[in-house]
Amino acid sequence: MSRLLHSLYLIVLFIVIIFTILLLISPEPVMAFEDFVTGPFSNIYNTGNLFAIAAILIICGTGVSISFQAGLFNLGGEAQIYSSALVGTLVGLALPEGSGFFGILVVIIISMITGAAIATISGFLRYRYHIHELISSFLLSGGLLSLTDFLISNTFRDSKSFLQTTSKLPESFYLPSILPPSNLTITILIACTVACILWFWLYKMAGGYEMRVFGLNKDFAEFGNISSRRYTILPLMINGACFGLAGALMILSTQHAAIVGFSAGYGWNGIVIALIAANNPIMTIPAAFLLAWVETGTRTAMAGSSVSLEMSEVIRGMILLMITLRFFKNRRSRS
Amino acid sequence: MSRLLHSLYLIVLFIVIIFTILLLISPEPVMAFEDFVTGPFSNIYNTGNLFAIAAILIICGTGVSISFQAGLFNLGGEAQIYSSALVGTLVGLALPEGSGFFGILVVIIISMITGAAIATISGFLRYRYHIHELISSFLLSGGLLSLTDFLISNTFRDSKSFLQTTSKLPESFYLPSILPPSNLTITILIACTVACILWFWLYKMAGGYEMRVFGLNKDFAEFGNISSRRYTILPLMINGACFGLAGALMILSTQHAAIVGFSAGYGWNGIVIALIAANNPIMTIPAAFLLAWVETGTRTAMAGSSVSLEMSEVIRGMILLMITLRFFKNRRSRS
Amino acid sequence: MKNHEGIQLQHIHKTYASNQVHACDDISLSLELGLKHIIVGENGAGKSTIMKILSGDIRPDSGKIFYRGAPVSLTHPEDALNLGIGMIHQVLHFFPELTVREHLILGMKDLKPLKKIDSESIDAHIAQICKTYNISFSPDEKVEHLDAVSRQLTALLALISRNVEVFILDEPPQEVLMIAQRLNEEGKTIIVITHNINDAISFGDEVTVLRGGTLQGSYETSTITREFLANRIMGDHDSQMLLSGGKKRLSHQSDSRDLIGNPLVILEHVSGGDLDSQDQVEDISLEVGQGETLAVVGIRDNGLKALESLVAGYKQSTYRQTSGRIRILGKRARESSYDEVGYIPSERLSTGGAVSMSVIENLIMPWRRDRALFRSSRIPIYSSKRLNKVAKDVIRDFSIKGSTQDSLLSLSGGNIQKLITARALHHEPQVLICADISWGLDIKTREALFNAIEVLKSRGMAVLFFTSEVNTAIDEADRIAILRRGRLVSIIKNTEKVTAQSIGEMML
Amino acid sequence: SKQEEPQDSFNIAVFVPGVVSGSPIYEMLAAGAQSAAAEYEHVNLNIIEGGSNQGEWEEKISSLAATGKQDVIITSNPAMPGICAAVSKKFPSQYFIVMDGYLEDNDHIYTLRYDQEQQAMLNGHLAGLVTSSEMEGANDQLTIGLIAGQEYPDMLDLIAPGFLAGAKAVDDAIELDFRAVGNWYDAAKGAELARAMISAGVDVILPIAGGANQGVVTAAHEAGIYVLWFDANGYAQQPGTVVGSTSIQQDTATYDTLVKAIEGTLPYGEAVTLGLESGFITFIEDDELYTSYVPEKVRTAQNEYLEGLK
Ligand SMILES: Nc1ncnc2c1ncn2[C@@H]1O[C@H](COP(=O)(O)OP(=O)(O)OP(=O)(O)O)[C@@H](O)[C@H]1O
Ligand SMILES: Nc1ncnc2c1ncn2[C@@H]1O[C@H](COP(=O)(O)OP(=O)(O)OP(=O)(O)O)[C@@H](O)[C@H]1O
Ligand SMILES: [Mg+2]
Ligand SMILES: [Mg+2]
Repeated sequence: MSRLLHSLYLIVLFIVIIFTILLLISPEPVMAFEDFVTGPFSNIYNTGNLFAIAAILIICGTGVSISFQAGLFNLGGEAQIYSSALVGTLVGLALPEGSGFFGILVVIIISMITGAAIATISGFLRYRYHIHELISSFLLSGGLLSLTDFLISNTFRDSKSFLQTTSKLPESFYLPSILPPSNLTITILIACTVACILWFWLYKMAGGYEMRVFGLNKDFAEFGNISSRRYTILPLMINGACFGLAGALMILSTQHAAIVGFSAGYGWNGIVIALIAANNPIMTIPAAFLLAWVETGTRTAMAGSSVSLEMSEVIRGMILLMITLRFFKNRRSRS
Repeated sequence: MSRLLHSLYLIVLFIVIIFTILLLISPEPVMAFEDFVTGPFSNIYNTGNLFAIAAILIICGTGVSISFQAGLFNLGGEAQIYSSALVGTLVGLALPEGSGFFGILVVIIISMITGAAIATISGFLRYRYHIHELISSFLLSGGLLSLTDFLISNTFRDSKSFLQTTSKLPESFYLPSILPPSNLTITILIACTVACILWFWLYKMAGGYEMRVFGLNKDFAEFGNISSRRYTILPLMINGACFGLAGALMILSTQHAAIVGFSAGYGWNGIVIALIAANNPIMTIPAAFLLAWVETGTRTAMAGSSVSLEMSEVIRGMILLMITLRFFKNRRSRS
Repeated sequence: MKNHEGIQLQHIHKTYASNQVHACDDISLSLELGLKHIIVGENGAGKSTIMKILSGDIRPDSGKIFYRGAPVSLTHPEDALNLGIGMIHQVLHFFPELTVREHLILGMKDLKPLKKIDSESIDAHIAQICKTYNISFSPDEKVEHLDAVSRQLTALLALISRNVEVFILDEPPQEVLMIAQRLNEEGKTIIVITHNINDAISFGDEVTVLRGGTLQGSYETSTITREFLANRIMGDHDSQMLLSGGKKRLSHQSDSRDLIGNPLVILEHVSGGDLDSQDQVEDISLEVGQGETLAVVGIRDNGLKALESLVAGYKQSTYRQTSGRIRILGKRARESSYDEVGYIPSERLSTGGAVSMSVIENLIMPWRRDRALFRSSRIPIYSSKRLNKVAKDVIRDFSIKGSTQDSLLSLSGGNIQKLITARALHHEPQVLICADISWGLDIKTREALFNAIEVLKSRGMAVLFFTSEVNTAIDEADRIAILRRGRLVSIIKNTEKVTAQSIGEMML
Repeated sequence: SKQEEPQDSFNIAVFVPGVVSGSPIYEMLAAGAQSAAAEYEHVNLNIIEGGSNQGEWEEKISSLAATGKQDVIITSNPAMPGICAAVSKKFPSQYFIVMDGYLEDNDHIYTLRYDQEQQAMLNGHLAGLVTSSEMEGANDQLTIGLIAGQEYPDMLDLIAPGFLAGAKAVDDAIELDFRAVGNWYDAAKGAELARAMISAGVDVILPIAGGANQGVVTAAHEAGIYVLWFDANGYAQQPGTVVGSTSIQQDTATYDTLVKAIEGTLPYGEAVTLGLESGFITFIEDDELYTSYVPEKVRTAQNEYLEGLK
């Protein structure tokens, strides 16, 4: 009962906070608020997009959860998504035009391998040379982001496009749509499957158990004969593969081409999701929907009431911060 | 002797690596290499700028080192520089035109307070609600960056300028120049002083000692009765104040007005510097010069039209990674 | 009124939120200053909890605390320390990378953030305390290289240098107890939690008994007997029998086994250890036979820890075997499976478990890849039912207080020890390698444990037992190997003639 | 209130692919749309900023179209026709207007572009005059500079060739030094490029690089050479350094187009190119800063060329 009351109280609090912010900055706060709350569900397109965004966030968040659970810090997500999406796209472009399902599979696998490879470098450096993966992933990411920018806007640029982008993949590479005309494809199903599988692995299988022990207590892990090489490298590899998958799915379902900077922010958001979800893959699903809802909500509120782009970012940041705040306070008081 | 040999070997290795990269990507590798290496010293202007960039980097890197040493992660540097520079500028604009030294001091102090205040929020949330400072600083930063953009380009915009900028500060607010016509002012002296003071505090005084211990293992800090409140909040406060100082100095010595996005990248670079310097404030000085040299070097190479902008970023990323790798490996083998 | 000058706890209640255990149920205590107080009680009785409350480590749900007549509010250990109340937890929290000196600096009261650190005067200060209390170790030693006793001493040193008046010691080893005696002679107040009834009566002035979170009573030690105390601790069970366990039980059993059975553990000329420290052994040869307990006694950082690690094959990056041969059941160290060799490490919490994981998860570590835990032998997915069953069996067999889903952290110290022991014995291994297993167990549990080990021994299990406590060795071993400065002095049969004193002399 | 006048109201969404403030061309787009909306009671105007992530533009326009409430979505930039066409496939009943872009034969999209080649020729001609003039900052070398934010088709195919062609109309020996910053914001890199050009003998530069323009002006001012401006009146940027400016009347063009759209007379499906003769592209001659800093001889020659092109 008090649990219920508490949830109610939280919801009311949210509403008040969001409304206050809108009141301060929007010329039409009531409408903006309505747009914010209901906007994401006001039409199929927005709802579909909410799901599409959530799908990518789930995958990123799940990946980060895995490395966090192993006590590893991957700050290179931005590049792991972006670079592997580019590699996937290039391979897709090199395949015959009508490759269809097979082509999609190849793009996904190649992207996952690329993402995993990038992250694995950091794992290897950590294991072999004791270079903190946080440092190496961050620095590597900086270099790779620039390299990818360069490759997209020079080497592989579609000279016929006004955007800085590679050529588009042929239509046979598009993932099947759910809810057209929105961007939603079967990504959401893939995302939930990935989250469930990794959850299952983490909590119901020996490998996941070993990894969690390794993350919590290295001495205990050694006591139990758990390989420190495996669990320094594998979690980062999984994390990188998830980012690669996210990149590939964004390309295959929404962008259909690697556009400069298209995935910006998802690497960081993956970390945010993992932290909100307390590194539990299943919990990344609600966390991702929350984040996606805020994202779509601010977009529709902005579209409906002439809130400037910067202001909408401010609202978004505030709301996320509030959510995180309440969420953590809540979690803490429970323990 | 073997130490010397090792250093020599490293230098040769660097040169070979840089040259190889240039060979791969530049149409005129020899010229690009020459530009890259000697460019920063080819004229007073470039050399002055190298020092000016290094000064800001030292301050940012030192600040980040402090919070890293306390085991805290401040991902909000970008906003801490940018927002506090805006606040400082606005206060400066509100002061009488001929405020001179006093005015400069006020701008610096206000900016430092602003930066410290922003970072302190994250420290407080961490201490009080156990919200990871990494999330809160990152989210807060996102919101504040947009807010600052908005304020500069709307509320406080200089309507006479075509740029998105506030009005310029009067000349009495300019810091005294060293090496005109370059941007170098006394910032480099301030920067080295700050690094030395914080180094002294960190390694020679009780507070710094406690903070380092706290950073080594927060869970165990109770044993020494180290106040976890103090060392969760203070390091972030110092870090924020450093970013504020950096912002103020950029305004007072180079920009003279808050221009949209003028400080972009320094927050992240602060992290890079701290990582290279292994969180030692004194070591941020060479690290900052290295980075500034790479920065100016790639710029001159680019201006010589032998390398493109993104490529110069890639080179920068690669070089950083190499440095870090070699550096860490080296450090490890010594310990 | 004398009491007003002392410490008073009034109507303290504490229920842990995570598992709703009522660890302190209306406890009121009055502790006179300048005396030696003893707290006794079974595992999970609430001893540590009430003392953590007094030292500001955890906050009570309700109740008042008075110190020297004034009400005090303790929200942080620092609050208690500022009043002069300091506690040494049995499992200490340390910064492994710091040296002893650095730890002591941390404890200094007059440390101000902008004060310069003067290491010379600090060294002088340490040296002086060490001299006064006859403690020996170098301030440059890293804490991670210290054994549990030295760590306790370091913590004690830190409290002394902070001029603490009231020392709370949670199950201190003998070394610490000896210093506590001196401190008391200087007028300090000592509060000791212990399971050792002999210690309680010989050392203490007053003894307080807790049971199931409630206060059973406080008694002056001069007025009570061991039997009475045991009775208060355990209730009306046959405490008589338990008190006389130990050697008596052994002597009537070992008569029938003069011959050492087939050797299961064989060490031949083994040398090695932590090459960066004193913790090394040289040329160790010994055998442990079927159905036999061999106790190796020695000083922990003079080779005992090294030998344990080498035999268990643990921490191979630190402890290296430089020569010799170790064979356990004919295999090298670490090559056997959990149902062949059980290992109970000396560092219970740091290497024996993951504190934030549940009881189940801590239990299944050795047999985590056992098909019996999976849903079916084909699909390697854990079956919750099977996991729970295993955990419940263990909890029942070893009467662990706690439920399967609780985190290890929420068990009392003794129960954690039980769990780690239970894990090693559950699959009835042929060889048991263990260190100080009775550490922290109450009398009943200790008895039950050794009985269980006896049963396994009678089925042929060999026990290799590492301890620094001579008395435990004499109580429980068939043979005793004495280690001095990394070398075996001798291996003797544990007969009636063997005394603690004779062994102690050989160790020095 | 939205629901009371569903029949009458006319909703316009302005999608700015970037941010309004700081970009003259988008400021004019917004201003033109605002003045058109102000003339009609029943017109509601919404200005939406799309931000700099190109990957999100399509999605953001789509979500505008998805509301089904917008009678027309107007946007501006050469990349937008392609994006609008893609959105149009998903929302076939939505009408679009794209300024500064070109796309034929989509009956729901109206595009309007300015003849950038002509505009560049005007800048180029003045550049040619300046570099070969006796003006204080001009040197003997016949090299002019063009600094672009990025290399994109219109830049490479229309602007750069137009710029050079205009200059060659003055003297066939004139050469072009063309460089790209790589982005549209980095003033410091703009300045570096300008300095490099200056040391290579360039004495007049046309920057088309957004925020990086400011760096070019700064460097040029320091070195005492000249800068030309594109798209909007730029003389005030740095009087005496900016010596020539073309402009396009995107505000008027937007206003005119939207009025037609509101009245229902806009021929969707058409693609219009506005040249010099239309009056929407001009070389700004009547600015005091132009007349006072540029010698009469140069101004006369430029005026002749301008009239000749019309
Ligand atoms: N952090 C905790 N969270 C939840 N329950 C706890 C926690 N600490 C102790 N308990 C429970 O409170 C009870 C009393 O624990 P306490 O540690 O005080 O016992 P104890 O008397 O010190 O026992 P032992 O002799 O085994 O150390 C136990 O049942 C234990 O499971
Ligand atoms: N390193 C640690 N990290 C977290 N919790 C710990 C740690 N050490 C002990 N605890 C928890 O603190 C409580 C008391 O532990 P402690 O070892 O002080 O108990 P104790 O009563 O002295 O044990 P024992 O009865 O075995 O002597 C236990 O519930 C235990 O779970
Ligand atoms: Mg206890
Ligand atoms: Mg010339």
